[in-house]
Amino acid sequence: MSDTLETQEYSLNLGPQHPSTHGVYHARLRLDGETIVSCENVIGYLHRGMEKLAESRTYAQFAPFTSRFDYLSGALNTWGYAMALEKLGGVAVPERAEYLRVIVGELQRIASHLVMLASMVIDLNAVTGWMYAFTAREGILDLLEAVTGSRMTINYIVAGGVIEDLPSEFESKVKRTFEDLRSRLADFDRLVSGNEIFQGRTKGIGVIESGTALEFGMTGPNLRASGVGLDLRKDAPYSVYDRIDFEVPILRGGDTFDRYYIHLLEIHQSVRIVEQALDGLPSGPLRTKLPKAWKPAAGEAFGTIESTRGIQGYHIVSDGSERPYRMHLRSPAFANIAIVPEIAPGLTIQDFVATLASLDIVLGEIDR
Amino acid sequence: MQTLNDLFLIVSGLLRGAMGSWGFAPGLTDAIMALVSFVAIAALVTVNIIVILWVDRRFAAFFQERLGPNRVGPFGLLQSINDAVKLIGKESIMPAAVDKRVYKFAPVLIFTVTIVLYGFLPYGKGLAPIDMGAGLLFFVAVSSTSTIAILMAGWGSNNKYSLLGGMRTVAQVISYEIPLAFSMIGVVMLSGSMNLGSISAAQHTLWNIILQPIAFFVFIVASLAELTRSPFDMTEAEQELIAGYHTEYSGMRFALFFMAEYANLFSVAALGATLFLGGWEGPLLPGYLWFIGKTWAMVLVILWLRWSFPRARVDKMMKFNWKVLIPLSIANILLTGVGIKLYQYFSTVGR
Amino acid sequence: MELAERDVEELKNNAIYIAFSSVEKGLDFCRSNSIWPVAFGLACCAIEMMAAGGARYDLSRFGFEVFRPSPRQADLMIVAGTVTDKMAPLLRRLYDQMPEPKYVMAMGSCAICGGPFADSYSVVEGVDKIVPVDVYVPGCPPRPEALIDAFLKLRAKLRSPAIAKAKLHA
Amino acid sequence: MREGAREIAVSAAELVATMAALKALGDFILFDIVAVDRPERYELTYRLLDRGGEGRVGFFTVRVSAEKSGADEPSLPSLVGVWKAADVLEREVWDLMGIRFEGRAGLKRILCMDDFEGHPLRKDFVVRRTPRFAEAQEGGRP
Repeated sequence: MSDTLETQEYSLNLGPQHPSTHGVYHARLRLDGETIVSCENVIGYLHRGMEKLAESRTYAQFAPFTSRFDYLSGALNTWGYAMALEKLGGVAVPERAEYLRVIVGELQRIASHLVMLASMVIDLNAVTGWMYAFTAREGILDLLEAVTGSRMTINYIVAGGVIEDLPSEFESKVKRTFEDLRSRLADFDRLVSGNEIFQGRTKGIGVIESGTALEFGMTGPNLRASGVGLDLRKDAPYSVYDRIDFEVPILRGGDTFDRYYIHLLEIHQSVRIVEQALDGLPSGPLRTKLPKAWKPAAGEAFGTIESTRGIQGYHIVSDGSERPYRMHLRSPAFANIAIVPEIAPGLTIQDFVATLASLDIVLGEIDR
Repeated sequence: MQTLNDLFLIVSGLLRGAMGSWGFAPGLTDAIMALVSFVAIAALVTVNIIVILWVDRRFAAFFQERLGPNRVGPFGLLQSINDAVKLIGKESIMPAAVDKRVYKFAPVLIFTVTIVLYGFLPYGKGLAPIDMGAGLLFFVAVSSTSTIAILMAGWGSNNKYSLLGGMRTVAQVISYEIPLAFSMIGVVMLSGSMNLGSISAAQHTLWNIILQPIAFFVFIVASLAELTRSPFDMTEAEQELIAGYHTEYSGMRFALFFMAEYANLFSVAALGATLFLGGWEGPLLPGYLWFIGKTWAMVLVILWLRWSFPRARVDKMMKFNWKVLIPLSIANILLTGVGIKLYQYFSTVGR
Repeated sequence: MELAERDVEELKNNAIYIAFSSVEKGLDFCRSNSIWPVAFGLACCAIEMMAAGGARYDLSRFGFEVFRPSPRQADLMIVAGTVTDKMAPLLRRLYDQMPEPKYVMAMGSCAICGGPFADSYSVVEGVDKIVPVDVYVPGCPPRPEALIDAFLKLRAKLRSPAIAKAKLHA
Repeated sequence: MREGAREIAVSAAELVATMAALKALGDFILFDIVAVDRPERYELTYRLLDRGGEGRVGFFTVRVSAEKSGADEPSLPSLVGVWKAADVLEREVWDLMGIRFEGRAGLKRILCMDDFEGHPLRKDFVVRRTPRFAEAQEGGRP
């Protein structure tokens, strides 16, 4: 008889209905006490078959669907899809449209990161932090709504440009909102990041080494928190990002805290980008009009975008008709979630919840 | 003034006198008086829960730049009554695979413990329904039985989340009982009594919070853990364990757990007010008002902590208990002892 | 005519319930003011559901912000998002776990009829195929104001069951 | 970006060796696998993210075909031994396109239900709305 107590493992289904699975993620855990022995991802509870649906819609008809993939950053999704289409048909985008895309895209990134921060802290039961982040997000959503007409599932960026110009007095609105955002973020930072309990819950928990992250194909803030500076906006600039001065925050710890904190840093960079894009906004047309029944030549194109959760890729195969022959989304969250079974063993349920929150998954994008 | 102060005593004296004049046997009078105080306590508990629930929600809203419930009744005051009545009217599901007796008994037990605790509180001078010599000891002893109720609920529910919640409770509450009790010893040493009324009276000139700041800190932290309030609400950690030990409870049974949690909040705050803030001692106003006021101050502090902090980690929290709180509380006892001896020495020398 | 006779017969049989009808009315009033939803988000709409609980829209003004994580303690299931075939049995189980009286709100066009994904191979065309729905909230996703309005509609429905009946027989 | 071809086509037999050689170069991560159902064959595109070369990133494409051979499910060698990222990507391709990957464990459905019939992204898949769960309930609509 050893000197330790004899214990028995048991299994626990975390999700698909669970307050901290961010939708309908389901983890099948084997537990020894509260410590996870093994974990199995069960996904697909939100599998809507959108890749199949694309084959029965025209290119333009499918665009609104893309904003339902990663519903927290709808504008970025439609942007990625539009870039793939532009590559496919060789469509030029007016310069003003590129700037507007950057503005809307970065506002969307801020909104999405704020939801990440909110859900991160509420999974640690800091309800007040959640409220602060959501209130800050409302300001950004107001801006997005003023430009695009909708709060969440934004279909503003279309192949060839954007659909609307900025509303009047937009710049002053942005200025006010950003002032408010900065003070709220400072509040949030003071309330949460410096908190001893919060740091105790997150520092050194769920560490992902850069090698493991790359092995699993992780991208986005999660990868950058592990010390790999991979950001398409810098490394393969699209749109007008090469004309804008911003930094890509990189943290080295790879733990839950760094994955949380990098989102805060990125919000500040996005604010910088929007301000610069507004300053440098050229005049000109908004959109290269495409015909209603647009038929790109047969071939394929792969459009990538640095979305909120990593690099999204739209693989579109055309057979010369007005509907895509095959549409495939490379979803960053799908790769990010795959790492969970690798890092879960050894964590307790509490750590697991915090780690999962820091990975910032969106089931719409994972299950498609 | 004095009349106001002794209002309840006068009422009870009048009642007793009336019963005596009607020719009731002394035993019967005592029994009726016990019943009257029980009804008074039950009413107090109910009113308290309803008010605390409302305050909790409005207070949280205040922290979060919201309004909070304000539609039902004036300022939304009737909100919690509506909630309570609704919960009474809900179906009370008993899942098929539960351990029936344990499952049914747990909510009753936890609420009984809660009501009993209210009986020991010194609401004013001579206003303790159960005035016991070792009242403090008894209070601590009774309050720890609620652990058993929670474990029963967790075990009886036949649900893994509930069981985890129950297990966490046992580990957490029993460990934190030690610093909680130790933090009180300093107070007991100062006042030389375990009677809650005498402890209040002993703070006539100086509150214990000034003489015992360390003990007060330990008391607040340990009582948060005892109450399983945030940041130590591991037992019903919503984001981890759904609703912890009461995941499977619905309707009135759930309401009992829910109400017991808030009722305990008040009784522990009242204990803190008695031990460290001078209880019913205070100028001008009647004692019971001072008592209620101080208790509410403690309640608000506990709520404030809840809405500011994230939830702690189970293991760190246990480490904090064994490695920080318990040594700290023991050191406090030592310090208090040395302090008392020094005080006695110098006061005799001075004389 | 026949219907009325049957009604009278029914009333006679249920005299005991009639005696308690004013109690029931009071209960209905309390229920209508304290609708606790189960925290159950499926997709995009869940974010708007959260936003409705946030400070800007503040669902808590009406006392509806108590999102219970456990279905056993909830009154209302807000189906916020697309229900897939894989999720359907679980959704039904969740509904079965809720204690009576319970209500369902279909939030967003996906929950109402499958929305834009209605012709997919894996999407349930409306949650009303699985559980009975009390209030439909159209939108993709509905704005938080719409959700609050739906709550108020449900409140009105609970306060006067006549509304529910009128709709049913209309 | 680095010079040279950004795209190669290999046969199924060479796939693993090619990928292992690419991985050994150090800068490639497996980014995506796309399967396309062409009339005669399944065309798979393995997309690698190339982090090499002066902080610029690009994509490198490896194409491989799986022949349609009658009723049998087409199969390809698995890359799980090379990149762990291949695990979920291959499961997705199997689930939606029905291409079997040899030499790996746990090749099961990932997005569709476990008892789903057919592979939805194939061109011959007929979308039938069978409300599985709703019909199975007593009396259909509640």
